[in-house]
Amino acid sequence: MNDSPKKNEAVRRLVLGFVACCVSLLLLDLIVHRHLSFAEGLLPVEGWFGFYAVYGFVSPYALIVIGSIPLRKLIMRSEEYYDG
Amino acid sequence: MTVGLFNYWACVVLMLIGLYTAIARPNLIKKLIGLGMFQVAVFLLYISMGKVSGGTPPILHTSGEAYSNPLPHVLILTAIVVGIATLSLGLALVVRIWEAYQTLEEDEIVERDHD
Amino acid sequence: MIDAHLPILLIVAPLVSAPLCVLLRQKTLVWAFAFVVCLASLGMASLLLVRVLQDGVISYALGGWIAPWGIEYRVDVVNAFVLLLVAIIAAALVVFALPSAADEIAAEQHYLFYAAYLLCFAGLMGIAITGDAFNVFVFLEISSLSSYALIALGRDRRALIASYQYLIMGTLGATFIVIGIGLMYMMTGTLNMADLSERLPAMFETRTAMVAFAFLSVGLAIKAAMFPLHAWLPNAYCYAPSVVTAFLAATATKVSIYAFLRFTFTVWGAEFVFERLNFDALLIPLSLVGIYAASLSAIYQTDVKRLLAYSSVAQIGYMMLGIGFVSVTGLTGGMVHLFNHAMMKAALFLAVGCVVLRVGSSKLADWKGMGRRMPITMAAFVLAGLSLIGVPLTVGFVSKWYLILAALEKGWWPIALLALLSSLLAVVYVWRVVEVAYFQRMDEPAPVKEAPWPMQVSMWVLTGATLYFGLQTDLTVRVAQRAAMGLLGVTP
Amino acid sequence: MGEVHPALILLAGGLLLFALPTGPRRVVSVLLPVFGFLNLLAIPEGAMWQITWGGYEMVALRVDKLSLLFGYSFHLAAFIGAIYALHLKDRLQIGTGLIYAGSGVGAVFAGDLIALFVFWELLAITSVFLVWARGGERALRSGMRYLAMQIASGLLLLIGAVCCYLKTGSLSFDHIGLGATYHYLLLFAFGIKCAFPLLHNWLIDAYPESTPAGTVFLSAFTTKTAVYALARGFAGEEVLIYIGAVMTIFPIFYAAIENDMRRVLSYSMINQIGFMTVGIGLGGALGINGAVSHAFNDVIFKGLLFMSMGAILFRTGSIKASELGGLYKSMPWTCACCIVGASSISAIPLFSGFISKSMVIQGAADSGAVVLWLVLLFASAGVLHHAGIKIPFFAFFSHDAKIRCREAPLNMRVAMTISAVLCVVIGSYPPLLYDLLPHPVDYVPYTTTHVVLQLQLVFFAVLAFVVLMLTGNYPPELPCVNLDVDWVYRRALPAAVRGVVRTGGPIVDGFFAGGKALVQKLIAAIREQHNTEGLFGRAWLSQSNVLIAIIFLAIYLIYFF
Repeated sequence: MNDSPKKNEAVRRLVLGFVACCVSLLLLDLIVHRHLSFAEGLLPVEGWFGFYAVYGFVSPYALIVIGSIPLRKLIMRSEEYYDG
Repeated sequence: MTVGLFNYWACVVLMLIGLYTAIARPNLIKKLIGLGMFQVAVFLLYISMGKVSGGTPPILHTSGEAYSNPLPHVLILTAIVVGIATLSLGLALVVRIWEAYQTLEEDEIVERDHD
Repeated sequence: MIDAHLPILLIVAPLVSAPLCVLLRQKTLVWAFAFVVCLASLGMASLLLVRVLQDGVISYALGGWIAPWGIEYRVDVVNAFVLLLVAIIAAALVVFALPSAADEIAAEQHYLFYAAYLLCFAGLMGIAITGDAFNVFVFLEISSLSSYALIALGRDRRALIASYQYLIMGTLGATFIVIGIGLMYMMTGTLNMADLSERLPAMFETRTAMVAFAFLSVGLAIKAAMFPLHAWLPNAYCYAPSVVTAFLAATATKVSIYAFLRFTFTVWGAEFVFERLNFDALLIPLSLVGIYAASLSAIYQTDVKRLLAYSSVAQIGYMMLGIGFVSVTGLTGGMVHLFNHAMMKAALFLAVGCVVLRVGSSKLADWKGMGRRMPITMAAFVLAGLSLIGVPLTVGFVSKWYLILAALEKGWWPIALLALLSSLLAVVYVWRVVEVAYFQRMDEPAPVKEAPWPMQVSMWVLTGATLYFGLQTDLTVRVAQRAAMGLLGVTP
Repeated sequence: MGEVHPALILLAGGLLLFALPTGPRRVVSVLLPVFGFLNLLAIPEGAMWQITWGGYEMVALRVDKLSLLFGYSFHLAAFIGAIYALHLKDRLQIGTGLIYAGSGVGAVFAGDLIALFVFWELLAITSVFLVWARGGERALRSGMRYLAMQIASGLLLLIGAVCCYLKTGSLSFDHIGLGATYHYLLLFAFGIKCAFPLLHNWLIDAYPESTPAGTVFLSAFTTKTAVYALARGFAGEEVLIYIGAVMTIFPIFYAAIENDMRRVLSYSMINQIGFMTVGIGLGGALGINGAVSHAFNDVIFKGLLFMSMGAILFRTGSIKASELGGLYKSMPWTCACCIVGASSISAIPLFSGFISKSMVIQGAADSGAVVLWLVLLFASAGVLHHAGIKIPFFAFFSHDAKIRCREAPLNMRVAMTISAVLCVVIGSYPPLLYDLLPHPVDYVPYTTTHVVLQLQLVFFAVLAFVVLMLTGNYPPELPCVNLDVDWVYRRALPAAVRGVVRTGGPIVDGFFAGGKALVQKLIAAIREQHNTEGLFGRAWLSQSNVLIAIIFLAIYLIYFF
């Protein structure tokens, strides 16, 4: 991502704007009255502040870091693997 | 017992001779002759089954004697006609085969077409 | 009035027309005449089937002599079905013959070809319609003799020797049948089938009955080209003119199987043949061996006609298998396959005929690029080939379905599995032709040129029938089922 | 109209296309799905088209809300696909494409197992041509593997049907459930087409090998037909929940590291089908509604994504993430449509995925399955990662691969636009789809809570992606092949056989060599005996014929005696 300084600047602003959106969404949690998906008591965690945000962030992060990257070591082959 | 069935035994022997000829001789005409013998043996089988011992020919006359069964004889008349047709068709084919191959031995003919 | 004489008219019309053809001599005139006769026969045969379905069995006393003294023509669902089949094929093929025979048969022999064709047709119809055992032999010989002549009309000199070999085997088979019939007459004193079936049970214990049935069944097996008595068939089919091949493949063996059914079930009765003689224990392994051996042979053939001929032997195995099950479902499968196979094999041989007309050869090596050169013909070939394999939506699937159902009904799943697996062999031999026709380039490109329209029409009528009867199985399966019930004596 | 079997128009019309010259063919190919659709509208519910098939009545047509929904969906997909393929001169693709669509329609309206089987096999046979249409050895082989699996599925279905008939005397295709052995046969048959885990590889293998237009057709029909069959036959079977949960999870690991963009989409397809399978397994009004509505939406948005990737392949000749990037300048329209599709599959509010996927997830919550719910939420965030971000990002943005090409052809843009509009319209106005569902819907997707929480989930998942990218932890796009189940039959089995032969000691070695030699001998013997020179293949002399006849007679006589 080092095409040009101008572009880098644009990317930086874009990311900042996006992070701002994320934070404001998180803050909405304080205002909105939550209806739980589960019948009461089954999964109280669901009602905690920022549960969806954290889950949404952690799961793909974990997916990549502890899932796909090790998996890749295991199963990646050259493109001609089956042709040989 | 054996003597009583003599006519049938004769048919069987004739049949076997005919079949043996058809199998053992590669010559196309001899095969047809063998086949003809085989057929004739069957005709004899039919005719002899229609014979009633002591019976007269099945011609209408006054005395009420036993007479031979005419039906098998009539049937064999048809069969003989069919046999003649078969034989003549077979011989006609043999003539054409001779024209085409200049030989009548079946193994040689097959050999000539083999390429 | 004329209605009452339908059964005899059906036989007499082609029989009398044959010598008339010889008298007419002029090529187009003879063809038109033969065409009209075949169409009329087709009309009569369909009328007969309708009548039989409505009113039940029709009995016709020849010359007014009441059975069992006179000869009786007896039409029930079974033979009305076969009669219609033969008539359909004959009518469709006579259209095909106009350009095809003109190409493959010397001009001065044309009228003789049509005469022999009609004679053969009359003979086959006769076998199917008659209710008299000896009459079967007579008509069998009429059809056989004319088919020897038809085969010998082929251009290749090998046609002559093929015809000769068929003559030897055919005559042997016919004579075996005469011996069988003679022994039956000896025991009972009658030749009428209905009468025979009443009197034979008293003789079941005798050795003569057994011998008579052995002769009969071997004789008919030769005529039906049942493995291993099939050896006359590949060469005869291969070197005969295309239209003759199609006609014989679709009708002659089928009618022989009909005769086999008639003698086994109506005259002798399933109880004698299958319970006393245990014939099924012989028939089923033989048909399975036949299916595999002939299919394997088909795979290695280098001539498309021969390939299809071996496939015919294999298909006859399926019909015999259906008979061997001795159940309504099995017989239905056998009968339906009899009808269906006639349709598809005729369509396949007609497609071959179209190619032969344009290319002059049925050698597989000459079929390269045929998919581009004759796309319409090859499309028909592929469709009929799919039917041969038994792909759903085609008739082949319908018959296989019933055969496998019959096997499972008895709990003989290994046989069902074997029958299913054998379809794979069909895939292989059909694929061999398709591969050459579509995936191999021809040595020098030739322009697209299809066969003349009469050939196309009759080819597509039959190909269409394989698809139509695959979807609309009402007519074929229902009739076959009734026929099967009739043969087994089960009341619906 | 209304009297014609709905599949017939597409089937017969598809055949007709082969005969038409290019101009009329294009017109007819687009009109056919329209006519089919109008015909479908006129068909009364519950109508039966019975064909007497031998002794028994075959129900070729059974219309209810479930089959109608799929019928609409398939016609829509055929219409969009036909427009997408308009530029083609190749009659094979559009012809088989529409016949393939017709087979799908036939299958979802089939009233009994035999009719289903017929269309089931037809689906297999027609679709393989779409793979082969790409040309080349690779496509041919991949198509063969694909066909083998599909035919296997059909055979299982047939055997299951026969067993069903023998057991129950009926072939009607209604709820089957699990109990007898043949039920499992049927489940397996459906499962192969539905890409159940370990049976899924044909999809990953073949779909990316097809032509641009071919993949669009392929993505719509085969798997959705299987989903329909499951919904009809196995609704509420618990085992489907587990199978579906696995299906939602494992493909996302693969998708993240896959280089071929259309293969990424194929993995995401399995993931989406997983959601449907879970819905079917949950059963009940909400589960079934969720499953089939998600199937309906998936046909549109997955088609849209495949179309945009196809357009890239068509214009640039490559579909590998490692070779693409920065295409938004050249193909802005395609890029916009792709983003709409990606938003839909990510279930962003106002896009179609949102209103259907959430039904399944809510269904899981209603049944009290906590772990399942967490798994689905995890998969939901994961799918966003590969299909929602990876696809548009690496194709259109990322580092500029300096490829400059023209925008996609007009017809492709039109097709993509239609799909994109549908995604937004259905997503914004759910009753449009909800009214068509088999069960009455009392589920309300647009509540404040739901929208906010879903947005949180989505945004933070994207944030995770951003963080991974900025820290350089995201797996780089590398040209590669990733092993999957197909490795077992493409590599492991052959290698195992070789390995055993090589190292297994003299006995095993001898055994295998002997076995191999035996098989070779057998084949040689068969060839020798059956070719034109062999015993069975050559013409016999008449003397041997006669001899055989007599021997045969003797055998008969001895046997009867």
